Amino acid sequence: MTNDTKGPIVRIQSEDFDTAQILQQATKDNSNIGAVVTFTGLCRDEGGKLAALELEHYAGMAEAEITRIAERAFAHWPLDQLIAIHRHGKIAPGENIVLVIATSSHRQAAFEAASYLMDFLKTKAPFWKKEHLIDGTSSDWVDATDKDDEALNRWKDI
Amino acid sequence: MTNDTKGPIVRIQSEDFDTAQILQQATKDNSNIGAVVTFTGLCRDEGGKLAALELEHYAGMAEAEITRIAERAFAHWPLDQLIAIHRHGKIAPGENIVLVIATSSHRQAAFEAASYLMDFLKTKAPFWKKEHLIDGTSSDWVDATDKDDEALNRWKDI
Amino acid sequence: MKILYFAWIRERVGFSQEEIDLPPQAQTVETFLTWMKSRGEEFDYALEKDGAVRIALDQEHCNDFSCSLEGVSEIALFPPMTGG
Amino acid sequence: MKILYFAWIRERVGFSQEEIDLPPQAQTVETFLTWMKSRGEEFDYALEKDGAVRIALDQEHCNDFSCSLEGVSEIALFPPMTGG
Repeated sequence: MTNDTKGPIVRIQSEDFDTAQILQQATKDNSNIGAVVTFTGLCRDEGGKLAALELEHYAGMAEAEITRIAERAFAHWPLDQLIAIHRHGKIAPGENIVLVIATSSHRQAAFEAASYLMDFLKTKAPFWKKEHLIDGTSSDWVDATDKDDEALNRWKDI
Repeated sequence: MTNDTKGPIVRIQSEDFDTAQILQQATKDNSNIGAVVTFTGLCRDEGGKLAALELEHYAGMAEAEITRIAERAFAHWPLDQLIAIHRHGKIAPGENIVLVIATSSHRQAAFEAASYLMDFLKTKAPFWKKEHLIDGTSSDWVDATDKDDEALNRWKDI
Repeated sequence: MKILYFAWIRERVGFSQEEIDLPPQAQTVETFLTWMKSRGEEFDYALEKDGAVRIALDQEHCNDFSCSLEGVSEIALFPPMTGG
Repeated sequence: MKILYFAWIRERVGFSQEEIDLPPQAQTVETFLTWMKSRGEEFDYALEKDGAVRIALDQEHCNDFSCSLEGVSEIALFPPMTGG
């Protein structure tokens, strides 16, 4: 059921977050949700080679852009809640990078909204990743991938 | 990355489960996961009218059928883990009914595997829901919906 | 043969399972169902909606009613599932 | 005009932001970029890959390089994003 009094919740922060706790808060005061889809993006260790990821971001625009994407999702799907949390700064392998939670009374709406938000966030949210390797030889910017651009085609009617 | 030494984890139980705890366990020993998609299906209160849902199941087949579906997903997508927990018995509004967790190094693989498992679970796992209303006037079996059947068409090539 | 009933099919039949000797004509799912409906009013009532009856043989879905029952030891009859 | 640089474009330019008066010919995103590249080697190097440069005007993406800069107070230049 769409709750017209609420909009998406977007947070950009350097500190880590507790997925379990946020998930609990998102569902505790509503017994009519039905479906909760959670996406957690974690920092991969790239086969043990990665020391850390450094996420540069455009403060202000990062929040504004994710909010714009989330509001489009909110307008398109019957959602109760849509939460997006994105970290910046130095992130160690295994740590959280991003969290998206979509709640709805409809399972597919929750899946699609979360997937949509992630696809757009990947290519439109102003974050840039730099990899710091354990052997210290190089620190390279992660390239954007065509695959991420192509993922957007799925949503061209939205 | 596909971990060939593991298969899906399937549990059918009457007792409630702790999503947060299971989510933590699923990710704690692996720093190369990247993407975690979690689906939680909760009992809706149907606008305050529902006292409880009663889930009848076909013991033995329920576990076997969900395992078959999960194994097909495991074979199709590059997953690290695929976990499905489904409750039976009496469930109060707001309580958990089902949990699916898919972890992968690929975001879309995790989204698709979780969504596939849920779609098949809805129409192929031998569970039947009976609604007990607060006013006590009726206790009716929930009808299967065409929408759930149609959802399977998305996966006909898998 | 062990026969199991679930949900409203179970309620209409009046019990959840039975152990029964199938007659010789019940060789396939189709002939089995025809025989079942002839066993009495409650069975006919439980199985009247042909499209709504789902069947599992030894805990696997069977969508093809021409399936043989040879070697099968457990048949389950139930309405469309509503899991998840 | 406030100009911001991010990621490897920032590294090539050598700083992350500046406050600058635009010349009269920098009326649109396109003419602004042409002028930027003429400012020196480091700018030309930072902005050489035309397809790779993304631009935001007042914190909104601009995909149309014929966009006017009138009324804009903040321009950001950056490579394709890799969030999430």
